Amino acid sequence: MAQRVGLECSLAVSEAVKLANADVIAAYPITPQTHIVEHLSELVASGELDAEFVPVESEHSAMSACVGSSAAGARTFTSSSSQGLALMHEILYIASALRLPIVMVVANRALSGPISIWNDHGDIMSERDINWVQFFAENGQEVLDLTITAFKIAEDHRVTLPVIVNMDGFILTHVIEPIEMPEQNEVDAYLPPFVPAQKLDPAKPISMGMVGVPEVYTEARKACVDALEKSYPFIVEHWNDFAAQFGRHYKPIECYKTDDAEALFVTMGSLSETAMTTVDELRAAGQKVGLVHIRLWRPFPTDDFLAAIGESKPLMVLDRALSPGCNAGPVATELRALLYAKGKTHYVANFVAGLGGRDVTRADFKSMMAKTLSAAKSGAPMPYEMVGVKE
Amino acid sequence: MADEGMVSWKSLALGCAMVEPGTSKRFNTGDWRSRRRPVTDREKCIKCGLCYILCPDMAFSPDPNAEGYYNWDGYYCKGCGICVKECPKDAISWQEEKEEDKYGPACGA
Amino acid sequence: MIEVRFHGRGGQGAVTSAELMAQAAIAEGKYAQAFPSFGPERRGAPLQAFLRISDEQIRLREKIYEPDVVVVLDPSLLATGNVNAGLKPDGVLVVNSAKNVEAVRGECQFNGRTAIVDASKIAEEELGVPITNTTMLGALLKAAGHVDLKAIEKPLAARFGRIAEKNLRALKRAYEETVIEE
Amino acid sequence: MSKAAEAIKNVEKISPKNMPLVEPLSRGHRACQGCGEVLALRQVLKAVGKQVIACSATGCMEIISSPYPQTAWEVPWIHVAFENVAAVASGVEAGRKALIRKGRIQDDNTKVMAFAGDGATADIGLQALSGAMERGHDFVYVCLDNEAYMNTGIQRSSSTPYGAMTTTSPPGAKSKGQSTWKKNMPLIAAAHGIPYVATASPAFHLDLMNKARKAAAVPGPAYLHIYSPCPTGWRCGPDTAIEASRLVVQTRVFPLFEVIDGRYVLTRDITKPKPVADYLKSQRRFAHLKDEDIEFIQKRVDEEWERLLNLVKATNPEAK
Repeated sequence: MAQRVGLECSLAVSEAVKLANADVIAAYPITPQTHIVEHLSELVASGELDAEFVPVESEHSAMSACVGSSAAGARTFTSSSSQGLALMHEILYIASALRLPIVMVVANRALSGPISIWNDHGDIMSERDINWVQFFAENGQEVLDLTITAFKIAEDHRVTLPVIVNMDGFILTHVIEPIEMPEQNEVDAYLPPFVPAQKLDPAKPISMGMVGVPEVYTEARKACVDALEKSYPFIVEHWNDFAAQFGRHYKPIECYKTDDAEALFVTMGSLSETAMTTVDELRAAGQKVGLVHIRLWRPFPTDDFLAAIGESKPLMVLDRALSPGCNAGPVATELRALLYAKGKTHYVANFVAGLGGRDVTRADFKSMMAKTLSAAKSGAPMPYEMVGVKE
Repeated sequence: MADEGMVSWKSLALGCAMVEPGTSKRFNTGDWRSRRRPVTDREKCIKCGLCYILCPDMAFSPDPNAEGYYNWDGYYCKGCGICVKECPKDAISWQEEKEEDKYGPACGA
Repeated sequence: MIEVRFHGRGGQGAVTSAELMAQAAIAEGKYAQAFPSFGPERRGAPLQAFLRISDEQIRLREKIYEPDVVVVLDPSLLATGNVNAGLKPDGVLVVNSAKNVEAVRGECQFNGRTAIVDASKIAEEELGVPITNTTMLGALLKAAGHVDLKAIEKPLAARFGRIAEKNLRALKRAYEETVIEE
Repeated sequence: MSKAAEAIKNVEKISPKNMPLVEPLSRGHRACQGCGEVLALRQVLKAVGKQVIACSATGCMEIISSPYPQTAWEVPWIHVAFENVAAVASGVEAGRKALIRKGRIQDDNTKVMAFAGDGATADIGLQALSGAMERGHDFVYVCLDNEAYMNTGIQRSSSTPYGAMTTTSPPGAKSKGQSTWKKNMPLIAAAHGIPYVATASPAFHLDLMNKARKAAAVPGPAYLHIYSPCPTGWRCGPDTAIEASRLVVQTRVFPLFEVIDGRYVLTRDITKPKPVADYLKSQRRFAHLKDEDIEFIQKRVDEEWERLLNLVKATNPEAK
């Protein structure tokens, strides 16, 4: 029987890695990811998790060691944040190009400068094109569950790609909340041992990471993006299987009270919860709004998103990162491009909020929605707005 | 665009790996050699094996028919001349070669 | 839903207080959230911790701006002037202080419901250290009554192991000795 | 006897009579004519054989051995990036260690090896190497030192010797070429307290191959620093690699030694050294140096040799 416990969400990640029986963890500490790796080293030290914990000297080496370990055929996990993720940047592309099913939890944090240890999505938005499968978790339960599914999806031979589970730094990592902890035998039934599609083995020598001469580089990239684009049905399949076994159903795009909604919030990550409460409060006040929240960021679930937003409703898209010099935040830019390509005419208002740990409250959501509705009414395009900037 | 040497993306191994070892053996580096080739005078050869162990291109290999001697392979020899220079008995010397018989015994294919 | 804000100094265990209470509530089948104020503070600096407890799922990821309860772990923080910021008029201020209610109210300009206990003295006597986090939980339980006193025992044992007994004794004594002024 | 010395004792020595015929690095690679680096790589691999997993840093040896679809590797091989080969190797080692312990793969005595140039070792990859050595992974790290960034076009590295001309240390009115002394990587490796460190040169191929075998036999990190002439980058004829790698030892510019569990051992004593000028004058990268510069370098070489002898004395107190 699954047990309901009060647990810090970071520790829930570590417990998920233990339940997944990972073989190697290579990690370097960085706020706000630290509790994840601290607890993992405790689990290894106590013998509860039989794994090699490689305390590398940098994040660059963390991802490099993960590449080596995964290529050797070991189930491999790491976790990072912000500057650490940026330091990994170079190797992130190589991990997916080599098709290594590494799982990483990113405790999302702002990028310097100025240096900020607090939450936003600037770190992960800089890693949008690394060809990894990417999820955004909204609470501790989800981060535990998605981490377990991440191994299954990554290691599925029809996918064979690395996976990132994003969780908001501090807002999730340092929060204690109720979490259903699955039993080991339940997870074992869901997640079989890792069988690598290929590995470094003297009995069958292969060469990995060859020089991509101009005659092959384009084809190599094509094969890699194709794998990501085609991973969608398998992600859904594994999430459905998870639901069948554990009773918690995750979908690439989630809807909250959208059916009769006249305008929609679009969010990603833990603020989706605040947005839900905001929807409830606005509805109680007579305003029919709804929420579409994005759980699967890569590959982007275009059809699910289009189905979720319906026809012509104004969208209030929340970005938690800047795309300087562009006319919108990264999520809004992408959604606008998608809508244009599909001939849709939804009004898209874009707000950049919650940078570097700035709290985003229900009051903020309400104000953003009010601005969206009035701008949509006028029909005039609205430049993106940085919420709460002190003039 | 010419598509010589190109393969379909669908036929690439996972992660663009090369699952067959040592495929470079098919690659002809003999045509890097210009005008001349090293030739061993087996009368002078003392079977020390330096030509074998000091060749960066593995162009020398043990002669299966004459123990202690080494065969030269024009398919790989790039013509650096280390063997000529390092042979302690000056048993290896340069010999002019024509384009048509450049590759010698092509045992690499 | 009840929202609690803890004020303490780095090292005094305000975060632990919030965590233990959340765990107790969760163990009772309730929903709860405990989180620190995510600052760069180090030992000694004033800091806050937050706690939400509810019978329904909590879907909020914002700080607590209008708490129902404020818990002050260190009497010297009263004078900083912001411990009762946003505290609901019908809320309760739970204070570690050796002073009487008039003196406490005078220090922080709050005239609502006030619960006072000399937690420093209890902690010193029961634990041998002036760390008031578990002691103040006794006062909080008495003042707010949102979680059963028994529910705190298990999380306390899990956190403190051998010294859980002593902490529970301090907590229970604070529960008894807390004086509530309406 | 120390652990490393114990492990080394049982190594089967290579002599001209039992030269291994195995070629884990295949023919048909694309190294320059007369490349001393690929020769050093070949000799190392011949010595350790095929029970290895090889990891390469970006650089000449990686480029020339793996242009798709031609791999020169007969053993499992991985290349990831420039600065991280030691980290990649430590991951491979940790992964296999976990899998062996959990009974998922057999312990087949596979040695994990990392290969990198001097730039990837002494400059951009030094941190990753230091980390991997400090953590004590069971692997052999081989630095193939051709004394500059040859792959990108002969730019100076911290391993470029004083006075050498490179494309980023050109001699001129205000420059003598490289203005700093060569970074002493073997001593940096030894300072980590790892069980085995050695220097080698392909002109002394038996010494090199036996050191490679010892490095592979030692449990824990082993570091091999191999002098690897680059005739192209050093502006020399394609047949000069062996001559250079002999002279560099005979002039005491590149001493051959081992550090076994902290004990320094001179593996080739040079009692009658040739003048450093003989070495410098054989390479056009030093052609601009004047007599006084050569004298300056000679003095430094003498001092470094003394320092090494002192290290040998200091770490072998029982010897006379």
